[in-house]
Amino acid sequence: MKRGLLGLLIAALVLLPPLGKPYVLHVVIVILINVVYAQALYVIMRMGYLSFGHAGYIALGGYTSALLVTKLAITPWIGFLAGGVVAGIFAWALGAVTLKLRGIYFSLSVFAFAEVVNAAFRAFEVFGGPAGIAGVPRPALLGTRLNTHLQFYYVVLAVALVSLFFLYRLQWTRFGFTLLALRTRETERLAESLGINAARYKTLAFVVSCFFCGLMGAVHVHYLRFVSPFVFTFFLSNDLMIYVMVGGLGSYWGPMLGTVLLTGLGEQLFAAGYYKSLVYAVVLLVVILALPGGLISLPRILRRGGARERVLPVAADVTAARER
Amino acid sequence: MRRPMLALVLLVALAVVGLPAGVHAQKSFKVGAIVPVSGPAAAFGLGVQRGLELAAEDVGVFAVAGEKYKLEVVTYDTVYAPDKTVAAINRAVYNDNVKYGVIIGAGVHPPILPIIRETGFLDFAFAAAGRQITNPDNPTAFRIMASSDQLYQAYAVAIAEKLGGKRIAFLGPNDELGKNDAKAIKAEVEKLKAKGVSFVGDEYYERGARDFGPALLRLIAQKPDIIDTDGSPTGSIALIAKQARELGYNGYFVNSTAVLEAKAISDIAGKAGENIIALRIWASPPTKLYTELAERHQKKYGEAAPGTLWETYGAARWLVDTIVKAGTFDTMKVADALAGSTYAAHPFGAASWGGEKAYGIKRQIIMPIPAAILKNGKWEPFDVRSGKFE
Amino acid sequence: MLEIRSITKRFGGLTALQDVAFTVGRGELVALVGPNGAGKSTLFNIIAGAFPPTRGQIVFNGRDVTGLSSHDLARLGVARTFQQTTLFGEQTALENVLHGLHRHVPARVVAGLLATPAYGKEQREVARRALGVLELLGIAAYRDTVAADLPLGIQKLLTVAVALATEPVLLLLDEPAAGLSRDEATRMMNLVASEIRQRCTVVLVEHNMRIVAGWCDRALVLHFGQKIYDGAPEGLTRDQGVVDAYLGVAELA
Amino acid sequence: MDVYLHLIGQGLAIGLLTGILYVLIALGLTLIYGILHIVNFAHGEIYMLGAMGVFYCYVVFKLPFAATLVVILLLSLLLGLGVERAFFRPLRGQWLQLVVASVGLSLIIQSLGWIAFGIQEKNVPSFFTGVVAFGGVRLPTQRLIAAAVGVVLVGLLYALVYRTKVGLAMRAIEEDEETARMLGIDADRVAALACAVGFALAALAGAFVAPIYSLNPGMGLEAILMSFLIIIVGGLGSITGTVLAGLLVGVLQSVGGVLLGAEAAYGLVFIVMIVVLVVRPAGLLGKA
Repeated sequence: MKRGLLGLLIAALVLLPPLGKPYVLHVVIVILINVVYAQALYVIMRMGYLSFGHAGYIALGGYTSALLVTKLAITPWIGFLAGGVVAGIFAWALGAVTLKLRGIYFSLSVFAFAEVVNAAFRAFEVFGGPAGIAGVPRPALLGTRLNTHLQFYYVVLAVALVSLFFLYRLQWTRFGFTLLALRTRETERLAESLGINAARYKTLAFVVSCFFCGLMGAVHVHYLRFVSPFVFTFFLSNDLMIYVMVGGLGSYWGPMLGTVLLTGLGEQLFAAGYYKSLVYAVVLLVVILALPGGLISLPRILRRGGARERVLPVAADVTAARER
Repeated sequence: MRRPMLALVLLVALAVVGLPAGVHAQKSFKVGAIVPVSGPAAAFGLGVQRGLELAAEDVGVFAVAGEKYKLEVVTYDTVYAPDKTVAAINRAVYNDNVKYGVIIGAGVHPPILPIIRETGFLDFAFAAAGRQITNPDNPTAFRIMASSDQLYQAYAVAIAEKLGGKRIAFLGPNDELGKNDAKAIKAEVEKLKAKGVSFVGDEYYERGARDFGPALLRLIAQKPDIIDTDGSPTGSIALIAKQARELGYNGYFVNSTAVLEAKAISDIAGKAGENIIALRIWASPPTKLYTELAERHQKKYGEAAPGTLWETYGAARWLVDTIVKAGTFDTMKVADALAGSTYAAHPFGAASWGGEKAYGIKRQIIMPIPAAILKNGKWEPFDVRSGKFE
Repeated sequence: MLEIRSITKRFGGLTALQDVAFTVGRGELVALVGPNGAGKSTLFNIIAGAFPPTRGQIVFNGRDVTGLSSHDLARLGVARTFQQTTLFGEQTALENVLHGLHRHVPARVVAGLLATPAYGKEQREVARRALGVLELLGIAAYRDTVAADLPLGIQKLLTVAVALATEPVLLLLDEPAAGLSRDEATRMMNLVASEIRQRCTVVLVEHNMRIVAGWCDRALVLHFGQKIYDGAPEGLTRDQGVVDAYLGVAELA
Repeated sequence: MDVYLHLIGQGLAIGLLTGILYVLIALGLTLIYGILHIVNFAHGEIYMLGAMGVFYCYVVFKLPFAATLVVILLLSLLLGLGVERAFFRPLRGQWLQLVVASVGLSLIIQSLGWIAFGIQEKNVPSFFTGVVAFGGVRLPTQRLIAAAVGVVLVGLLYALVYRTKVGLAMRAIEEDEETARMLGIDADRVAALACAVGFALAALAGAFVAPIYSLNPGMGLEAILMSFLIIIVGGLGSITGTVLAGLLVGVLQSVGGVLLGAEAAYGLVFIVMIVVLVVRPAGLLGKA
């Protein structure tokens, strides 16, 4: 059943857009970008790690591409990849140092890193200083520059589908499955005794997570055709965390659900900023207190009549012997 | 079982509340207020929103090419963030077919200028920064407030003659506004080198910061007699004055971007507020309309009018007059008609457009520049006569 | 197979172990015995690589592994269980064992990402191997139950299953029978002495004499960090040193 | 040369005064982390509520200064008890949910603040005007008084934690909550008290900052950023660590500001933090 639904969704995303108005395309583009950010953040949140500084890596990816394209006239297609790679490298560097820390220490150090990155972009003129970098061109394909909403929508869709497929499949690899063994200090010690090098796995997970943030950050900057230290801020990291928590940590589809719902809801509340954050916060607290598994756990709870099931992605392929 | 159901019901209720309100009976001419109405810069945004609302009341019903219209204000909160401004202009132009609007913030303009060019959106920019917005590539972008270049020309003359100031220092936020204003001031002060006026130092602080002690210490060590605080938010200027006096500085303060209420400054700084010169304050109301609007705002919204009210009101009334005369909503035609016209009933006084020499296109509003100096808690006229600004 | 050369361990002023030395041959079933606080767990954790000794060496299959991290030791074939029955509480029994198989499952990142048919077949094979380990421990029926919901007895068996899944050469069991009923303990020890013993050498920590005498071929008694007896369990009751150290504390079951 | 000496002296003095205020804010955060094991994101907002409380009590309702402080103290203690009971207790033990819930709480208080307090910047006239000058260093009296009270509050906290039975219970829970419960310590009651005291510290810090700075509902963000910095450098859960780190950051920012300029000083403080994180991940006096 789930395969069919997924196929339908992808077909709709590919075929329907030409009919949509530019504003609808804009909203779908923003949702697709946020979904990839949320799914990338989910990779480490699923591992029990909370990051308040993912906007820093998104900014790194965005600035890398913006600088490469505007200063060295490199084609944006390379800029996208470079954005992901640079974010990954910084993730590896910070990960090696901070992933030994657990819990709030890790979250705060990533948060501090993001603040330093933003302060650096603001301070040095080579990064465009507080004004940022304007005139970041859209990529060109077969000679035409993809300036209209529809054209660039397909770029965002392509990158999003590839990223989401990769992140989905990652769960069913041994690597994705092993990350589940590192959720707490005790299970980490047990994993170590089974030959799993916890530090290396956690760092790799952090690199994967930041690679996709950087990649999508670059695409985002080329969509805005602009980047400045005020675009990817602490508030973006907050929103992403809220999308993942409201959607639910229990399954791959949780963060996606949370992002689509809340971004859609957010679009309605365009008149005043603080109404949007008020609604986000109320929804977040209601879900955390009344629905710990997040919205994604709702169908299971309604069907089962309240059994609070520990919903964790089961390595279906790896346990094919189990029919369910 | 009960708790999840409760959660589900609450979520559905919230989603419904969010849906946009009903539809207006009469045909409406929508004007967007793409401004921050939350966050630190909210005061500026609300001034624009209310300026448009008061203008809509006064304009009432007007006819264009035989159809009756009322002016409807649609607010899009940008929270002064670039990506939110892009979302707002996308929604305004493509979803709500809003073709006209006031947009605050030089910092948020770069990402939306391409969209403004592509769609011909008529942008009344509330942003001091000069060339980036008003230039030949953006035929439908007008600046409805005095630009920083305009203000410094006026203010540079004031330093040399009236205040006899010789050593100018700058203290402002480390964002794009502060850095641009500092560059503009340095350029103007260079021109006065012959008169022995020199620029002695510039310091920056985190926007929204509260403690200016360290930065002021460095500046005061240079013995300045004028400290320019351009780009600083309203709340900070009084604090700067207070903390500077505490550190022994007793020269002048000059600000050409913020709008300051005398009472607000004396609340924070008390006597330390003396000798603040503001280039956006009218010591004595320039026109009867100016006072009327201030009183109507106090009655309607229960608080003093933010500084962006009058310029927005004036620009909105001028726009509607032009559209009625031109008999069309086509932004390119209206832009040309507007640029060529003058408007006597602007709250600041007679207004016209200029700026061909400075920016290569007539899109800079030319109107009397207010200036006042704070003397024992009251604004007194500070006569700043400057050369023409082409 | 395993040589312990005069291991000493001091925590600040306290000397937990003082010049303990012994060797364990391939296929032996050795019990580390001693009253609480005698240093059994400290010695056990040093062998398992949890923390390094203050002085002394550990040689495993002729190689000096002193101070090696636990995941490197695991790669050399040393597996262990924990005293507090540590398990992956949020995952099912089968998944816990799958983590145990980690070393023997090729990473196959590319195949995994592309979900190739070969990858699917290989994963099913891995699942069958995991199921086999559960069957060996007789707890296959619980394969889909989440570990945290299992009764203590089954959890204990599961911890052994997870350790066994790494196909170790040396299996270190930390009080495998602790907290179990008499029958469950008997069932556990029968398994250890039969199937498990054929697969690998076993060193277990135990302070219950009945278990040591019943199943182990050799007992090694620690008292205040020093080795006071190393020989057949039967000799325990006759050795004066052990009797003084022990009988003064616990009754001989 | 003496110009710089004077500047550094002045910078040092202001740095210490600001440092004490930073300590006050961060202490509440450390206390709550130590006992409840969460970093309360809504801490900055409580600081803001304290400042707004002074504006409404002292300026709008014309309450005398002492009465204002008492009102703020009581309200913040009540708020602390309420929040602990409604949000933190149901989520006890679920670390991830607790932290994200506190982020939600922070957003709610902030947005309600914007709606209730409006957008105009609020100002509170100084309770004590004038400047105290000695040895070429000029210090505003208002800040001196605020710093003095800050020192008293820190002293009271030390007394509470290290001299009273409740303090002993707090330290027991911080070491090992399970054992503490087994020894008959009512962990829930102590946690509620710790949360209340934490909130009170933040609110009082806000109250003392009110006359020095201008107020708006968003001022909590800077306070929480600075407090995070301080508890990372000082070491989570360590009161002495927080006090030292708070003073260090205050002085560093002020003297750094004087010598290198405000922007560089801000960067300097962050670099020091990254260095501390690398060298001693648990912070100066923290326990990892």
